[in-house]
This record gives sequence, C-alpha cells and structure tokens, in this order.
Amino acid sequence: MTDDRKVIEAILLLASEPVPASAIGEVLERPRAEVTGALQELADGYTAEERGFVLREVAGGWRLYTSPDCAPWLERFVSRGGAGRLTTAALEVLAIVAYRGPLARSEIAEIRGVDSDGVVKTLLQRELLKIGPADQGPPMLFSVSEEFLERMGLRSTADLPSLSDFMPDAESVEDMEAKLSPRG
Amino acid sequence: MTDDRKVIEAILLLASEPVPASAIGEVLERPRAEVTGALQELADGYTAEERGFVLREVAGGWRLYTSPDCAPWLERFVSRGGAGRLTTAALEVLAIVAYRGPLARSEIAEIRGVDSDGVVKTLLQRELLKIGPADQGPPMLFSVSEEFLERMGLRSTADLPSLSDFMPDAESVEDMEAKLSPRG
Amino acid sequence: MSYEVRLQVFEGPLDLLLHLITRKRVDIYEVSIATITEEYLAAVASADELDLESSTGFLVVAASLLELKAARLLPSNAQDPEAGDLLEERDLLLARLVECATFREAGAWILVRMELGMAYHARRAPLEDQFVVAAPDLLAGTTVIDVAHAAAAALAPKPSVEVDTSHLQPIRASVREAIADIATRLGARKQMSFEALCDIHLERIEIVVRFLALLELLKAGALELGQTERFGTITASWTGEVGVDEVLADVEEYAGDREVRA
Repeated sequence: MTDDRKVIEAILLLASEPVPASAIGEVLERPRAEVTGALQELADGYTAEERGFVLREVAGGWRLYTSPDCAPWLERFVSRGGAGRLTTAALEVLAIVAYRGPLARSEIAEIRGVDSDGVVKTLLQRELLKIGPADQGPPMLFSVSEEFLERMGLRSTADLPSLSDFMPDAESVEDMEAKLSPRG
Repeated sequence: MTDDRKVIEAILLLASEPVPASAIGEVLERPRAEVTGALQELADGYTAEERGFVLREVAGGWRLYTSPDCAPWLERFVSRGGAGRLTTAALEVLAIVAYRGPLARSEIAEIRGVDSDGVVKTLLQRELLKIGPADQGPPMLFSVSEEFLERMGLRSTADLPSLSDFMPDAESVEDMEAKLSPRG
Repeated sequence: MSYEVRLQVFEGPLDLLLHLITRKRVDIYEVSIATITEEYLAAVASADELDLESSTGFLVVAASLLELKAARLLPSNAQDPEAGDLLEERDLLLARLVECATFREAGAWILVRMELGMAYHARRAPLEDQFVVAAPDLLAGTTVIDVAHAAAAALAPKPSVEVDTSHLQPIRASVREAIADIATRLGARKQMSFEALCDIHLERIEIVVRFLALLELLKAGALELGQTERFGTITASWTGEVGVDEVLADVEEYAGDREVRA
C-alpha cells in the first residue's frame, strides 16, 4: 500500500485537473474502492500533519489545493509576480493560436513538441484564449479572445504583422539545410 | 516555524517554475538563510517519508517534482516530446557552453576544431541553449538555459562537477604525448 | 557499428586526430598519412556531403601529423630553433586534444544526467482560480511584436540534426570479413589481381578495406604481392603457409570494426 500511496501522490502533483479515482485505479490496476480509500487516507493525513496543501474531492475527481490558511501569503506571492506570469511557454501558445488558430489541444502540442494542457488552461482562465468558434463539434478548438485582440490593439487576427518578417534568420536555416542535403 | 513550513509548502504547490528562496523570504518576511534551511528540511522530509514528490533546488530556485520512482506509472500523464537523443556533437557543445559560457559561435567552433553552427541552432530550438546574458552587444553569446539546468537537476553552472573529473588520466595523456613526440 | 556512428566520430578534425591517437595501437610514427586520408575521404564520400570547414581542418591536422612524423625521423636537436617551434606546436596540439577529450567526456556525463532527469516531472498545474485576481496582468509589457517573434520561432521549420542517410546503402566494410573473403578466393585460385579481388565491390570504402586486408595478409605471410611497374597491376599469390585463423587472430581493429565509445 505504501507504494500505491506514493504513486497516487505523484499523479496528483502532476495533474492539471481533478483526477477521478477510477483513472488512478487504471494506472495502479486496483479497484476503485481501494483507491478511494487511499485518497481519503492521504487527505486526512495532509490535514492532520498541517501540510500546506489539502486534497479535496471536487466535481469529477481529486485535486491538490493550497491550504486555505495560507491564502493571504499566497495572494502576496502571486501579486509579486511569483506565479501566474506570462511564461515563455504561455506566450508561445498564445502566438501559435493567434497565427494558426482555431486549433485543437493536440495540434498545439504537436507544433510545440510538448504537452501544453497546463498552459492552455492558464490562458483560458486568464481569458486570453477562448473556446470557439462556437459552431464546432469535438475536438474542442481554441482561438485568441477579444480581450487579447483588444490588448494588442488589433481588430482581428488578420491584422497581425506578417510572420515572414519575423522568421529567425531564414537565410541561415536555408544555408544549413543546403549543407545537410546530399549533393546533386 | 510550523506555520512557515506550511506556507512554504503552499507556495511550492502554487508555483509553476522554480521559486528562489529569496522570493519566499519576501513573502514571509524572513531572512533568506532561514527559508533555505526550512526548504532543505522539507526536501529531506519528503525523501525520508517516501512521498510521491520530491523538492529539488534547480536553476536558481526550488520546485516540486514527482519522485523518479514513480516515473513508470506516470507515462500516460505526461508526454515530453522532442526528447530525441542528442548527438555526441550536441552534447559536446552543451558541455563546452556549460563550462566556458557565455561563448560566441566562433569560440565554440575553435574549441571543437570544427564549425558548430548547426548544432548550436538545434540546441537553441530545443531550449537547452539560450542567447544571453541579455545586456550584450555583438557577437551574440550563448549560455545554457534554465531548462537545461532543470533537466540536469543543477542549481547553476557553478554546481557542475570539476572539469578535471573528465580529463583523460595522466597515463593516457602521457600516451598521447608520446605518440606526438619526436623520438629521443 | 553503422556507418552513421562513425561519421559522428569523424565530424571534426580534432575529433579525428583524437580518435586515431587514442586508439591504443596507433602510433603517429607507424600510421600512414595516406591511410588516414583514405579513411577520412571514405567517411566524407559515404556521407555524400562536403563540409568545407571540416575538410580544411583535416588538411591542417594532416599537415601537422606530417610535420610531427618528419620530426620523429630526424635526430632530435634541442639547439635547433625550428625544433623548438615544433615542440611548442606539439604542446599546443596536445593541449587542444586533451581539452577535446575532456569536453567529450563531460558531454557523455551530461547525457547520463539528463536521462536521469527525465524521471522527474515538474508540477505544471495552472494557478488556482481563487488567486487569479491577485495575479499581475499577464500581458503587461507584451506587444504584438513579441507575439510575432514567438510565433515565428515556434512555427519556423525545424532543421533536423541528423544527416539523412536513408538514401545511402548501408556499407558494412570490415577488414576481418575482407580477409576471410580474400583467403577463400585466393586459396582456391592461388593467384589473383587486386582488381579481380575487387571486381564485385563498387564502394570506395570497400576497396580501401580490401587493400588493408591484403596488407594484413602480407604482413602475416599468408600471401605475396607483386607489382611489375608503378601503378601497374598488383598481383596477390597465396603462399599456403599461414592459416586464415592465425591472420585473423593478429588483425588490428580498424575504426570501422569498432563500437564508438561515447
């Protein structure tokens, strides 16, 4: 059971959304009830040990939250730019969606070469990305929000500067490709 | 002190990049050394308690990671794309820049005895090298990125093992010398 | 043991020299510059690409080697100012080789360390909703130009690191195999021209390897070589005095036969 607890903790740390007990059960190959028991034990343990985080069951699953007691300090931390800044990754996702959107999650991940769900979620939360255009089926597509366009001083994405002016020294890329390709 | 530990844990959970001890110190209004001590205690505690997460000091700050023991179970929760193996040449350039950087392209080429522009470009794209430090004129200088330090689990390049650890041993140097020497 | 791996080894002239020098049984004095050149040319030719810088670099290294070789053949004379220059040059070369070897080792360590690092996954969850209001303006200081730069960097075609060798036939040239093959064919026919021994082998590297194999067999006394005039036909005659197994037991390892260390 110790090992299971360890893996459950790791999964919770990694998850960017609430994780259903059944999903953890699949990973560990354990019945759901057993996993739920372990989660409850973990949650009780965190509270008893006065940890800085709590484990809560919310709609659809379990998720780690910061302890409510810590909120005043956390607000201070966040407002000083300690968290929730526009990271390089976030700017990149925003830029990709602005130029190539609407895009599905998987397409964004493909372009960037890394999983980008956390970043997409942050940008949605901050209302810089939106789900849409509206009349779509699955998969869910993302576009930049009106808020983003307004902040950038753009009427629409059509007003974005031409990308070709910003390509990183296109010449050296060509040069390299020429070097790498077989002669004749 | 218990309270401080709790807040520190909460901050670490909230953060999305390595948090410098000084930033936590500012929030808690505690001297940096005290915070560092508490962070180290937390890190040791997690390891001793066999938690699913570990606390590491990397790239100038502290960050929560899943325990490496759990990696096999986490595969389906993470996709780290672009993780293709680096070539010997790329690793050599990384080593040179990590130990001798910031360096200009031409300096890297000189140490390796071969043009290295292609390799540098690839490493920039994989975010293992960065252009900088920022306040520089031409020629463009390269340093290893925070991403590199994080992946290596290093606080800074100062934590790299001494280069002398990688020197060929005295015997092989003598051997090389003998092979290059005119006969007595 | 594929040929691409060898290309990595031979990427730089310093690498090449280091590789040759650290091969235990190779002594500058004994290695023929021509053989090194053949090896290098073969590596370059098989890649179907010519990297001017590294080729020029190779010439420099080859020239230094020639000079060093020449120095070893002459009696040393400490009074000779030119000998002093040469020593200095040698020290410089040695220092660069040591440096090159050091960074190569450090690179190998980086690889190990990075692979260990792959087992750690950082928390990347987004900010908890309740703190969003406290967060500073995400777009503060960001301009449309920053967005364009970020998009260009992310969407730019990514050059591939690896040289595409899919168009190449894999070349499996091993001196040991060539020796066995020559021995079989010569043992049956007793005498053959070098051309005849090479007739089915079109790749340049394989011709070089066959030639090396002939030299090994000659050294072992398994065959005799004859050439009546300069650039004339080389004829190999089987002596029948030495078995192939004996020859193979003594064969030096050639680069193409070796696993790459790093």
